[in-house]
Amino acid sequence: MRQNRFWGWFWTFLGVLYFFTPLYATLDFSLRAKKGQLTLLAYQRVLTDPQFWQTLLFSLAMAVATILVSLLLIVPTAYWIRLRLPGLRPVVEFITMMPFVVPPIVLVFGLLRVYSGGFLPLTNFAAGTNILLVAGYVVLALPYMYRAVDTGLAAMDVRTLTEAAQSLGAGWGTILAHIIFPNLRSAVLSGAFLTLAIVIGEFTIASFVVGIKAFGPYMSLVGQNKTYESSALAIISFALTWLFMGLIHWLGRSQAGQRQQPVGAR
Amino acid sequence: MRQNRFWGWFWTFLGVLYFFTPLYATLDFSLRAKKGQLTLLAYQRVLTDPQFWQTLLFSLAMAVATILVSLLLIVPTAYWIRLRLPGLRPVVEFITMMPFVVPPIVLVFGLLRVYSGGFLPLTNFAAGTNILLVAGYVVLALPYMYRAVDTGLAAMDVRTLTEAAQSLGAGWGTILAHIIFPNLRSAVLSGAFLTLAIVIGEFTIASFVVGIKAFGPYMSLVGQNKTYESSALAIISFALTWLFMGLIHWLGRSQAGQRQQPVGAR
Amino acid sequence: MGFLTLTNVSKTFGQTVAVHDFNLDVERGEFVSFLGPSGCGKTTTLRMIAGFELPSTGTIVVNGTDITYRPPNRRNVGMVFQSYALFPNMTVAENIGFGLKVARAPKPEIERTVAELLEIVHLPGLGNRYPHQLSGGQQQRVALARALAIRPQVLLLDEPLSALDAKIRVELRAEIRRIQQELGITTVYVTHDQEEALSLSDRIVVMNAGRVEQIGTPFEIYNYPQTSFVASFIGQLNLLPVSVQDPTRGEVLLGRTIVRVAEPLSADLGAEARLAIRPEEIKLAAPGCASEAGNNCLDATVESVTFLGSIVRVRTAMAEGPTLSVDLFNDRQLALPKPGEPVTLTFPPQACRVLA
Amino acid sequence: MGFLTLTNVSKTFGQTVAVHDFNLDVERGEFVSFLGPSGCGKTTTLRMIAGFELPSTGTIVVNGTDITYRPPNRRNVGMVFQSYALFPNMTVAENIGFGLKVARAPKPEIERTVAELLEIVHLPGLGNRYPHQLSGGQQQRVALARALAIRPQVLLLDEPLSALDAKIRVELRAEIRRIQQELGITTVYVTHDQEEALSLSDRIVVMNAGRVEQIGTPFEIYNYPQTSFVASFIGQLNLLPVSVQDPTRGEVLLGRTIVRVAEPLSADLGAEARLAIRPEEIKLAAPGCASEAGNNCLDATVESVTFLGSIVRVRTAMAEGPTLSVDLFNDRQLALPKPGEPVTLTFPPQACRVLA
Repeated sequence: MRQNRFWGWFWTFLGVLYFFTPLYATLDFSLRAKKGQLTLLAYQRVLTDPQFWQTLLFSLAMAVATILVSLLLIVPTAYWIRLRLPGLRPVVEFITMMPFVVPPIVLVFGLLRVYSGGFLPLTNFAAGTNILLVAGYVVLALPYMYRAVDTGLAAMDVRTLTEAAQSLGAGWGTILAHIIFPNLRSAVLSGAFLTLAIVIGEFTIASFVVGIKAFGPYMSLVGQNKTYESSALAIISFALTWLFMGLIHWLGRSQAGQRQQPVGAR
Repeated sequence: MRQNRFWGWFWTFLGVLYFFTPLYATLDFSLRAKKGQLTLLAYQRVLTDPQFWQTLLFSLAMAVATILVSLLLIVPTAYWIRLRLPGLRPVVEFITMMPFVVPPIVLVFGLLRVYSGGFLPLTNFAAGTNILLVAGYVVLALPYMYRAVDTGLAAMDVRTLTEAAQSLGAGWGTILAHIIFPNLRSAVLSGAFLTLAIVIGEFTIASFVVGIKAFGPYMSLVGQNKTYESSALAIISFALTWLFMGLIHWLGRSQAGQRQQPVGAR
Repeated sequence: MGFLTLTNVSKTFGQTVAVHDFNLDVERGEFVSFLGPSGCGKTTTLRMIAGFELPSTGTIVVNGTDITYRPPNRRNVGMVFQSYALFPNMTVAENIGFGLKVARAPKPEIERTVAELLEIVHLPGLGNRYPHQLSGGQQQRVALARALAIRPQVLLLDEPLSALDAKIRVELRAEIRRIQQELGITTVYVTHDQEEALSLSDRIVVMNAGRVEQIGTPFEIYNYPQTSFVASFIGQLNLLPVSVQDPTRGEVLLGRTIVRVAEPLSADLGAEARLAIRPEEIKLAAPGCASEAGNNCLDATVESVTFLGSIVRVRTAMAEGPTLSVDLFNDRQLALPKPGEPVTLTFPPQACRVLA
Repeated sequence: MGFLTLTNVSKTFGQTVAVHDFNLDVERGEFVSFLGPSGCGKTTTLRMIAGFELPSTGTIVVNGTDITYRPPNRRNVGMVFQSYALFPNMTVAENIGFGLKVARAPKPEIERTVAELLEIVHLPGLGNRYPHQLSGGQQQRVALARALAIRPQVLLLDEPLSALDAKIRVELRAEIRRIQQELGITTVYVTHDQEEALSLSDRIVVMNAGRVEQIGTPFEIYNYPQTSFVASFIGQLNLLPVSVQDPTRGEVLLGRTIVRVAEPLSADLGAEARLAIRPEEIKLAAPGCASEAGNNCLDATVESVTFLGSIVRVRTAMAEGPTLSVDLFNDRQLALPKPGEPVTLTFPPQACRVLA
């Protein structure tokens, strides 16, 4: 037993090492903006750049919009499919995987081609391009959000809860607003967080649709022109996401109590 | 009821539309290489380019290597964590999400910085860069592969099966080889497929580590230089992945019979 | 016409007939159980009353109103589920008050009703707990209170005790019956547990493979089963192959022994039939029977004795082959028979039922 | 020394004591059950015998060899799980032969053993099926055959019937006992179902909260419970508050009636105690009791009559308050008492146990 336990830890350790080595290398490099000494100079330069804050806030806003739109689209759909069309679930799951299959570049070309002319000329004004960007991100976020929502729905016995609510006189709107959405909260947090991380780091769609306004293209620009600052930027964005992640983990834990198996039930 | 069913279909339809519009636009564009008529000329040009086949095969080989390495790394780890260290599961799941959090560009910089010099100069020879590429892809594939393996393990009551095998005299090697791996097959297929799709389409790491030898950089090169061919290429890569996907779905279905709930069990 | 009437109700899923021509009249305030093995259609029938499934044919009438096609949220029917189905995001009080809130009842009325119902289900003071903080038995009490809060015309319970431990099951069973009788609410109860159905119900509907096998009081169902399915599904039963000896006098031939039955038989002389006797209606006597009071006597040998607690089950074999189980109450003063001992089994003609 | 001996075995998980000072000697070929509510430590004890948990203190000896710290795959102990735990990727024959294949037995021997075992568990010809093609009962038979294939020194069964339907449960119970006796294999059986433990076992270990409450034959456990936990966990029981009236003559005061007990009492005069009487040991008589053969008599009123099938449970209340349940066999000829009727309850002194 003891020996086997050792191997378990060994593999885990190897996995952690595998991950943290590149990260450590980046961190180390970001601290060497001055030859022969460790310095936070690169970080200072990044954080005092107004463009850093502008693009970060813009991307954050886009991320929040993406999350809200995704939820409004996905929750009723996933709920309905679980409840009435379970046969369609594999099909829908398959569709949600499209972003893995369609390269982002195809998505961008397609979106631009459809919406830049004709009856919906969205690209002619700023709000329009923002809408287009959110639309693209909703597609990108689909696999994570759908899976998170679907897992949340799976955990709560949708059908019986729906029937219980129906027998108490509730209609569909009441059921969605008072029973489905509230019980999805903690399940959706992880999907929402991943969406946030993806949108903030996304480069391809952002650069084509809104250009340097977004954080991804900004990071890439810095990466091309300023070596040390780019490493610092990577570390900052990494730290930011970990901050979010910890926050969400903490929120999830404080809710976890409510999700435990009922005592005495089998 | 009838009215509600209508809305369910309506949302589903909207989702499908949302996805297929860009795809359709791309397809349409790829057929217009000759002005004013529909033609397969762009496709012909792509398919007769020897570089198309070389890069595709190279990326396929890298994908297969990535899948094998991931499985050998992940299956014993995930198995052990489920069995003996269930408390570590959230931590490991968190670690596997790193590729969403660390932008690929950071990963590349880190990898190159660690391995291009010092005691492991992998970048000095071709096989070395291939190893480096696979190492990067294993990280990228981690969230999908880990989740697939973990879902597969969750479906099979790892602990009891392990104990049953132990009481029959089996050691760890026998249990992994004869019980865990065989029962993971269908669960791992979906993760393997996604890995394939991701590796084939991946651009950032490939372009830094091996350059134009891989399919991703090749696609990007075509995209920059040849408008119609790039659309055709996107459609081809899309069709290819759907082909794989269908194949895997079909394989999964023929195995699904074996995963049904036992009759009479409650 | 009863308070709840199902007329020619049937339900098919694709090719499968789940429920076939179901007819039932339930009186106001009556407690009716649907009893049968899994897949017999009992839950499907309940779900049609609740409105979660639409009947393929037939009508469902409650209190004179045809509700066959009315959506479930407009039926005013209370439902209790096996899995409790409490809303995890709401407190106990919010769960119980949910139906009234949906119906836009004024807040003081909701509060009053919730407090009343918490008293009725013996959970006063737990209104601010969340479902996950309660035991399974408590959760099911809350679910019952929630279903009662809307003052339903009919209360439906779908195997409400199956998820609970044995002790709590018996306890809550008595509670359900008490509450049902206090409120006089018309109730339909689905179960696969015969003891539950027998102990709770005014009447039982025994179902098998989508069909009603028998409707009757627990006493009728147990003592006068009309089909061999009912006879063997409910309780332990000895089913022995016999041939009819004298239909008018009610005599059958079991091996080489003539067995008298209480009533004349409809079958012909020599016809094959099966004799049903409950193990607890047979008595063990010393070999060489003095046939008192016209009882039947059979000679047999003890095969095995199984101690089941309050009951001791003695398996005996007749010389001609068939085996009979005899149930005795455990009695530490009486010596138990030993395997291999010859015994005489006696039972009254009234204990015998002849099934085709 | 028995064949399987547990000496001072205990197990703690962190702060929790799961098993406390467990001592047991199992003879070769004996069938011993661990019976208790969930969380009583019975499964933990079994898992320590199997080697899946290590004891915190104590030793486990099988056939003279200390196996306390031996890994599970070197114990030669067969295990049957509640969830069957068949390997889904292997056929029935491969499942049964797995242990032999691991031990590198020659192929013809494996095939012969598999065929033999399929006969023993009554599944001949199903060797090429996959587990998912079998019913639950069949899967558990295969699991049993698989555990027996390695010719284990001890067979361990962890609630093997809990996942099965009632009818199949009773059937397979008899099969397990038959096979165990045919093969003469030392067996430890964990269950929370008292009927299973009573009907299967040579001896029963009743456990509660990590401690052994009583070890004895089913008859001893049921009729002579040594603790009030055992008395109330197994079977139905009337527990009535009494005060000791005359310790030497064995008399207690129940309300205002003196009840005679078969044996002298160790308690002092006037001490509070509880009188335990099984409902099936009480008989109903017409009011005005002729105290035959030294039986105890109590006057009471019928409160309710519940029909449970073979048994009719009559709840009666004594004038002084305490209620007693009386179990009667269902008998369609006898008129059942009605609620409100006065009755006399009679029971022999031997039926009474006084618990502290």
